[in-house]
Amino acid sequence: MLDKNGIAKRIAKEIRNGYYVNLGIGIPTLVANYIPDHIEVVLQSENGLLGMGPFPFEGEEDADLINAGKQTITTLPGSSIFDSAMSFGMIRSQKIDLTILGAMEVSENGDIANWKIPGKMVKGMGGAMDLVASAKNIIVAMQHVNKAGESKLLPACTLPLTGVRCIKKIVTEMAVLDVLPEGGFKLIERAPGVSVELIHQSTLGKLYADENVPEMQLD
Amino acid sequence: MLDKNGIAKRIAKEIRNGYYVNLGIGIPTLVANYIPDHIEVVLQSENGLLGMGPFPFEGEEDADLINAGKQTITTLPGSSIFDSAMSFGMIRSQKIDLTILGAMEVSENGDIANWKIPGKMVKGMGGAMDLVASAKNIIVAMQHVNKAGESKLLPACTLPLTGVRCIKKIVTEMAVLDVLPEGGFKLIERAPGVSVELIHQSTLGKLYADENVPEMQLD
Amino acid sequence: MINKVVSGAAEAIRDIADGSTVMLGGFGLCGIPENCISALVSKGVKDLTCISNNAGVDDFGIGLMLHRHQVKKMIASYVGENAEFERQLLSGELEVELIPQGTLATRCLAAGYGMPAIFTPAGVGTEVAEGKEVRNFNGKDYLMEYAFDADFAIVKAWKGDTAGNLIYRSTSRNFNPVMAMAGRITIAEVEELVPAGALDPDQVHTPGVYVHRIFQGSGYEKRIEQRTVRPKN
Amino acid sequence: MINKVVSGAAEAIRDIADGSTVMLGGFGLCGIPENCISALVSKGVKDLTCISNNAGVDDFGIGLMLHRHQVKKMIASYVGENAEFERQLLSGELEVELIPQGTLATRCLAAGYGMPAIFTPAGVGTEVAEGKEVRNFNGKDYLMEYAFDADFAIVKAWKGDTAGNLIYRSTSRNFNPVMAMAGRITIAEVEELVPAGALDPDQVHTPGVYVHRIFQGSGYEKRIEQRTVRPKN
Repeated sequence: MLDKNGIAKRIAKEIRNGYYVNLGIGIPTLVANYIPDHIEVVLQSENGLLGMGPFPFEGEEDADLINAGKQTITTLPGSSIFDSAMSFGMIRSQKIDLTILGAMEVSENGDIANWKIPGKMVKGMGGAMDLVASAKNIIVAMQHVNKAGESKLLPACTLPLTGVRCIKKIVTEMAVLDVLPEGGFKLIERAPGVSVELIHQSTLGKLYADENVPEMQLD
Repeated sequence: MLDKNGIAKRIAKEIRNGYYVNLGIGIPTLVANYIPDHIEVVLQSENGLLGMGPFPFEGEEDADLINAGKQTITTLPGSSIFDSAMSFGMIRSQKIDLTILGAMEVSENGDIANWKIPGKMVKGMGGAMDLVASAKNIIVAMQHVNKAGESKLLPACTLPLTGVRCIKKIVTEMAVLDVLPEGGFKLIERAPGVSVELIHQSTLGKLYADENVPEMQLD
Repeated sequence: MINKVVSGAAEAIRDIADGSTVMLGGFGLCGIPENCISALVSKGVKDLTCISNNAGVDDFGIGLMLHRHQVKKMIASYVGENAEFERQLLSGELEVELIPQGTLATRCLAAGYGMPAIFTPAGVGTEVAEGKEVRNFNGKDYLMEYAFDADFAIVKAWKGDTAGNLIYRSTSRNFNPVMAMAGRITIAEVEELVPAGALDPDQVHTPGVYVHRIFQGSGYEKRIEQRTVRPKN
Repeated sequence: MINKVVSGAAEAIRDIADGSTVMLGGFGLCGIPENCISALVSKGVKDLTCISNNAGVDDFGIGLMLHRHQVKKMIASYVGENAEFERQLLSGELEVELIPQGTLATRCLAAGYGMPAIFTPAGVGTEVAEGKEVRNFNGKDYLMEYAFDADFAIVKAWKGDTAGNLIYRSTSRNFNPVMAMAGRITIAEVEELVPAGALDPDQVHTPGVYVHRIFQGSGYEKRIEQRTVRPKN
């Protein structure tokens, strides 16, 4: 079973040299820590920055330089700044190669719910609806089951949707899964020590698994 | 009867303090020479400049700094440069207070034709269609009659249209005219020495004139 | 060049009346028009419809106006950091319309660029699409979203000149340039007001034609919402 | 930062093939990609559809490509200054689509911003409107115009860095930024190529994400079409 850093580590392996990547809040943010040095990527922050650098050194925080999570950050050589219209313009025109974000539920046809729980205070979708509707390549980082052990990979989402038929790859504490174009989750890799049986039990949506499902290689 | 400079001089009197103005090629360009010093205006050039200044001094031409007529120009303190999308964005959103352009024909319902003569080489509409379709306030600078003495203020345009129902004011060598909302030309002023009768004869579209039509004051 | 300078925030917002629709630039607390917000609080204007990406925090930004019950409706993409906001929302005192962040930005752009509506895939198949026209282009569905129509836009820039030209600094740019283009009346507060001619025309982010009033603000707090740092070695 | 540098114009245009659709930045002869045009002439690629505001003059700019009969179709707003162009047009060798300048710019913007179509009032009631959808918003008619889909965009900037970030100089900016956003492959030639980090992120006009290949051009003629001056007093 992976912890959050393990999920981030596994997702980092999906990142190819030369990618422009948008990282959501939470586990996706951790992915940046595991991108190998020889892989050149540019991180986009949808509040208007390409080339997001690490957190500033203590005392060097700049209130005018934050990421979409409102954290103080830095730029890198070659960074550029732009307004919110251009930022979502480049998202919509698919100039961003990969979007990584969290989810509360994903359905077997690729629908995602991650912004609203009825009865609870709704904070808003921020840029998530734009990102999932536009990105050519989305990886969802999420927990396979909730605290009660119930599957979050479902035949259909029960929560209000963020986007429809947009998710193609999911990484959880148990597995890497593809969402098949014709519907259904395809088990690609198991987390170290996690059995296919457990993944079957933890997946309420249709799950397809080959006879031999390899274990993730995390290094 | 006014010459080109006279038409430009009369149009200049329509310009109010604080106006942003787009001047077309030809007579409209001359208007800039007659704006009084106490009137502060900003000239827009639709290739991407607000605050167009005079021609450069000899030897100081800059190939990167031209107006929409491809003439070398200068900037002024407070100028700004932008791309063509923003330039026409501000035109469409009516941030430009006044557009002055030439015409081959104007109809009594405010249609304008100024870009194409069938059978002759068509050079293109440039920005004229955008300007006439968007501007809240357009003044047309044109000849009242062609070389054969035929009216260019018509019941309906005979040439391919540049825009429909968009012209509200016309200044010719003979007169200042408004286009009435319900259709028809309303004679506002006569050029010095030009009779209402001559204007009537020179106007094929419906012309309304009060009993006493004042002469233009050009100074 | 036309002079857009006013004496300060109070004069700049003088005609913002009860019931006005007001856009406010900024992302989180970054790049928000602090001086004008203070002036709106002092003026006590009520029943505002505010269009802004966020709603501030309890004691800063638009939160200050919420605290005084000056906001009737909030149009935003994310309103998370504000307990008073939550209370007013749950009690029904405050109306909230949540829209995708890119849709928010592009509806501003549409207003500034004279485009009555735009198409975006954001929200297709979700509750955001309810009542909206869906249109398919090249096999993909898009929602038609309308340009905003705001009485006022209030933006914050780093530098501005007397002609209204604006330059933003770093990610405090965010929504400010698109909102500056979108207001019927646009008010800009700047950290440094310079004479026309002091800014390089090539570096101007918002041309002065979009700005109706400008003043040099003072006392900027520029509060940081999430102070994240790394140790110095 | 991702390195976008190629050796020169020949490498930059290596895969522009017969029949490609190519956008070229510039207004008149101002801000045109001189080096890439020369390389396209040398390469002899044919049957191009060119999208550019103008078509150059007889012996410069796109005129050079027209002279070699490399252009099958020209999409432009104004093509006035070119006798060979006129000859080819009248003889039927060249297809021409004239569209309003603002529509041209905004169809580029639409491509760069992922908007499949936009609405503009330009051309309503004229022959430009023929076959197009007319839609009324708030009492005013607009045409629906589609985003361009160009295989390549070739732009000229003043400075660029190895990450593809571009800064334009004065009115040579014109169509370059919107076309840079609109190509499937965008090629930028710059007068000065600098290392990533040498440009101020706040002053970048075109972020590098839009640029796929960049090189430092040479021998810029920057011809002036209408040399207008005033005497030095």
